[in-house]
Amino acid sequence: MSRPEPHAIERLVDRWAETTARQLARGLSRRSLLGRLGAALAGAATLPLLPVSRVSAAPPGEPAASAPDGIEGPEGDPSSCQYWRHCAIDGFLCSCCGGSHTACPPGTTMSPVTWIGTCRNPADGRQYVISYNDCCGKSMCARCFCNRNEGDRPAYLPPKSNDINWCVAAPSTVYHCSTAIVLGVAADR
Amino acid sequence: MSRPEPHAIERLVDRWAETTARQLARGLSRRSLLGRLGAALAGAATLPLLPVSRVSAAPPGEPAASAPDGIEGPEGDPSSCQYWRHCAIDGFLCSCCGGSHTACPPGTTMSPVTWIGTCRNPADGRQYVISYNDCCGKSMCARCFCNRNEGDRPAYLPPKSNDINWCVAAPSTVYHCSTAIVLGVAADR
Amino acid sequence: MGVLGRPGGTFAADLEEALFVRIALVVLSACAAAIPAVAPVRSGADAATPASLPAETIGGVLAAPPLAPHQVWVADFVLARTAGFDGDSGQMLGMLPAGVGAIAPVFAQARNEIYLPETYYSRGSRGERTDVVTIYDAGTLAPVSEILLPPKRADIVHAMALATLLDDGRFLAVANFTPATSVTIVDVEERRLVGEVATPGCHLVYAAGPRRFFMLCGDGALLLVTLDAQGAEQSRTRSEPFFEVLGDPVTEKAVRRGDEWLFVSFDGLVRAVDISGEAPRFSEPWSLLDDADRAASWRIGGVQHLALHEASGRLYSLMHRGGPDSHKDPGTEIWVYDLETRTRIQKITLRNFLGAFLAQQIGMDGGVLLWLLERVVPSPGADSIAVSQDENPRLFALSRNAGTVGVWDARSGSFRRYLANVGIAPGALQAPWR
Amino acid sequence: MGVLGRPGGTFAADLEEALFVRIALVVLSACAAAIPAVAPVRSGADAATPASLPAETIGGVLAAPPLAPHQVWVADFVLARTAGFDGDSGQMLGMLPAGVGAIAPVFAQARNEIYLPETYYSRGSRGERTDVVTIYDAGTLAPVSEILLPPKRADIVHAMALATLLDDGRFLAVANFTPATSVTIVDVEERRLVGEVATPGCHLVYAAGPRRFFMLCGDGALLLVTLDAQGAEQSRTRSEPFFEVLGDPVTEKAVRRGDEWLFVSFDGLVRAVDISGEAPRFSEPWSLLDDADRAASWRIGGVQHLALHEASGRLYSLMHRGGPDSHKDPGTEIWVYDLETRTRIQKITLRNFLGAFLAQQIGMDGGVLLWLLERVVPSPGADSIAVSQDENPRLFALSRNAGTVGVWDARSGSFRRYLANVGIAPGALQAPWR
Repeated sequence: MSRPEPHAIERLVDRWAETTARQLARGLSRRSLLGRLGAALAGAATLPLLPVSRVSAAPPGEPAASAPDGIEGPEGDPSSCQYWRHCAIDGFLCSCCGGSHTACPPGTTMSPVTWIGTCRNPADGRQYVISYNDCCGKSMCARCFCNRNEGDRPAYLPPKSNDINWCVAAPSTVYHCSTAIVLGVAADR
Repeated sequence: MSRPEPHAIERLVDRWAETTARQLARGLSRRSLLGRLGAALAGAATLPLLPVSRVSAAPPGEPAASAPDGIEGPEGDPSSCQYWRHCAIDGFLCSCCGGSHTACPPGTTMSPVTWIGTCRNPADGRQYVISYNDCCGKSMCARCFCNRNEGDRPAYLPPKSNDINWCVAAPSTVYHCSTAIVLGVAADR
Repeated sequence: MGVLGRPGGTFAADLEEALFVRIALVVLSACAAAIPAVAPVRSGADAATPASLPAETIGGVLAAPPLAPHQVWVADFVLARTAGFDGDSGQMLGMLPAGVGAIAPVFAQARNEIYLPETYYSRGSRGERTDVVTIYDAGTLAPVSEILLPPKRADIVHAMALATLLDDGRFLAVANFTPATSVTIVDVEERRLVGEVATPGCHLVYAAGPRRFFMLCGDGALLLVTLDAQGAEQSRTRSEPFFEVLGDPVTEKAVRRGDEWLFVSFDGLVRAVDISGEAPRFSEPWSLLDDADRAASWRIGGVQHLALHEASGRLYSLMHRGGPDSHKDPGTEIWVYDLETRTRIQKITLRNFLGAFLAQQIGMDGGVLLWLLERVVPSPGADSIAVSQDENPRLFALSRNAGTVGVWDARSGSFRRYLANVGIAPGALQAPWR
Repeated sequence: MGVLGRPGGTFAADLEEALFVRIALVVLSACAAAIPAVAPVRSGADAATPASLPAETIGGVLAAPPLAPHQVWVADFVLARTAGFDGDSGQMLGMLPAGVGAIAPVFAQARNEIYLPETYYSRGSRGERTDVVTIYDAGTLAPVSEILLPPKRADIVHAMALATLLDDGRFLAVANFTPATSVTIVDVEERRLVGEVATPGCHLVYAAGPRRFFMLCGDGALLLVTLDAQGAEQSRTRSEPFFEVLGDPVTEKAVRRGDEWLFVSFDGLVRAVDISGEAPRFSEPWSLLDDADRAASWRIGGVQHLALHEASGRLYSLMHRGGPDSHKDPGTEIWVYDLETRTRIQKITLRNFLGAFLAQQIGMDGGVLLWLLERVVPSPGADSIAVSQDENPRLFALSRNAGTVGVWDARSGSFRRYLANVGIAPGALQAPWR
């Protein structure tokens, strides 16, 4: 999976981040900064949106939640380790814990920052950028453990490392389960 | 296992205890009282004896510790649930946790008060009174779980109940494992 | 504490800034890592191919589904939690971490709350002890309040009768054991600790009226305690012993039907306690076993061997064949009794949970393999049972070894489904909602 | 808070007394329960029958056995502990509870101590966070001291390179992640927190001299930090990138041989870092795989895929056949290399841990059944390996699924024994003593 000039990219980003972040830093609280950066990354307007009741829309355990991307079988089942979005996940699947593949179980909070994977959606053949946000503040769910490592890197490259407990940015860093949220299309291959 | 006039016995003990305890109460701290009562029950002079290094005498895991009562097979093996002394135990066997059937694993403390069983020693055919003192202060050992219930009673009769966490009388009530200590001969049958 | 090797800046400002920089780096380099990916998609492709999945929102948290009778909660002493499951869909609903020691949640439908007595040590398994009642919103499963308790709450492995809400729904009674026995009273309406009732010689708590509870004493007596409007003790009555503690003791795993509490003894005698009056009334005991049953050495047993469907007056008893002292052994059958006629009206033979568990491990939730495994693998039997209280009741039975709950139609006895992987060391079951 | 319904006495005195009474009741009624038992034994019987077992002492606590090279410690993230086992006798030695998050004990033989960075929340999984280093006496496995840390320590699942003692044995370095990266320095001699070193862009800690450590940076560079005599940062050097982060990254699971740290890349390249000089020196990488191996798609992989026997210069690598991104997959073979000649000198094919586990569950630790099960049950392979550093070294390999550690003679490769039931979710191995 070698990519062109990774070091150049890294250094570019480092310099960019130094400037950007120091500007952002002025007059911003840690949490709101996390919120904004997280939102920017997610393309969402505000963060966090808790509590959001999506029960009416998609009650846990209803088939509705089971094939959200119109794919039959394990690749379309968020409670399966083979679900296409799980190509770089490491943890308990929130879909098995009272949450869904995009929302946390009741009473937990979602960590705004996390690691990123790129997975292929068998339904449209596209590569998608997936954000594996952890749900935090309750002890481990201990159901549907799943570890897949496409593009995973060791912890010295945090944004690509699924070994890290990403509850680091949540009110409680205690890990409960992991989601798999689509951030957008990556590229056709 | 019906015994003569249990209620008479109970009431007798109640009255006796009321008097004795109230006398003992005067000028005694809770812990030293526990110590004395525990010692009286155990027939030992002082309590607690921590830390006691019995490594030289019986290092954990040496065969020496495996057949302390000269019995072959599981009935003579303190790390087996079939060990004769375990007839009323409920918990993790300290012999599997770095302790022995009579001593706690390193870094834990033994609860001075506990529940009592009466088990038959196949070596001499005698019935022995066994004290199942819990070891406390570290999270569960999680090895060699064993539950046998000869003479066990529900928690409303504490001294005969193996459901109770007897670390209640230790500095930390967190349960780690259970021992099976001979207090003395009960009676021939 | 200064930031080493940076004599220039003050710690706070310096670190704060470093912090922001790091956060930015993490997030932005995430984009970088995705750079080869986010290369512009050729416009032509867009027109040709179906619409792509939209970007989704980060931060969502589900509410718990509406309270329903077929929801069952399973305590787990290794995971130190109680977890809720939907008996119909099989889905996990959520969980409550429970600190150290006994897991004794009290479910209060009228207030849409769950009261969880908890114990914590400042260093997990050592240090300073703190006991609290944590109040959870049953709709969000999030803690909304906390009430400090004297650090005395009892720790009994399967937490039967350790905490109960009195019938007025206001006062919570929590059993203490130090090894002195007492009861802590909490006002869940005013969110305050009321105090402690000393109850020498008697243990465990059973609700027995708007502001009344009873306990079982070491000699087989029953202690009835009435509280006043503020939750302070108003009066107490201690009955004569109503069962033989050493001879044929009742288990503490009782079920309640209105003004009647039903206890069952090791030998299968049903001892009913009527709490409608000033003093408790004990009716003549009757047996779950006939001579044939005894001859075949059938006994009651399990972690939680008794369940009741109030409306229909059906009593469910977990049964096994075994010797004396087998009162905690798992059951192979569930016997159903009609409380009016005091007769057994049904036997439900339990399926092989372990076979189901193994099949599930292999990724098969049904079909031939399950059928085969259920017959090949030795059956561990069931340890705990519970029954829902709706007019279409479910019977839940847990196998601890298999970590699996079986669900039956409580009236017809027909098997409905398995709930697999409910925990690592599951114990007691609760089906609290109506 | 008063004792309800007892307006007479004050709370304290009253409760204290009640307490004593209860304790007495518990202990004394214990005797009562034993009354039928303690009926006097007929004197005649005494003479006739062999001497009875003497009364034993209550309160005994074992010390840990002497530190020995064949002792292996196994971290478990469900049980939140690390537990020690004797690789020869198979016995568990004891355990250290580890709070929440990463389990990264540091073993200091020179001081006969174990340093355990821990995180606690005031309510277990919520509330106020407290980070500490708990200092254990390695002889008693009891905590003897505690040092408060900034609540920032990193939590990475298998805790590789999260904490290390620098070579002078005085300064402990603990990696932080908030997600800002930094390092907390602790003086274990003076039992005090020294402070924090900000290390933007670099993570994880590796000892690299008396008062020196290095970290790996997001661009593949190495950051070398030197402390002064008080533990404050004296200087830092950041190298050029020495490996390709996206192309062929090294794992963080490195092993050290004197002045040389050995990293291995996903594709099996050994990248040695020499830390003897002022700046790190990177020698020419060499591959664990030849063309035939690559053709057969052999790869390194596992939770902890690398181990070393320093004296003999033998490198042990956990290998499996798999595709790209399989760097965490369990291994089926352990390949042994001679570091002088950089050649593979041995292959150890792993036995079937799961078969051993099942046999053990059924109560058979050997014999025909084990032999059979090892051949019938699919083998899960091994996730972690470690090697002892004595002249008669042992090779330890853990199967997480089986919860079992296999023990081999590290030189001959001959199998010695299994350590069964080492935990519920075991992960990393440490064989710290010499």
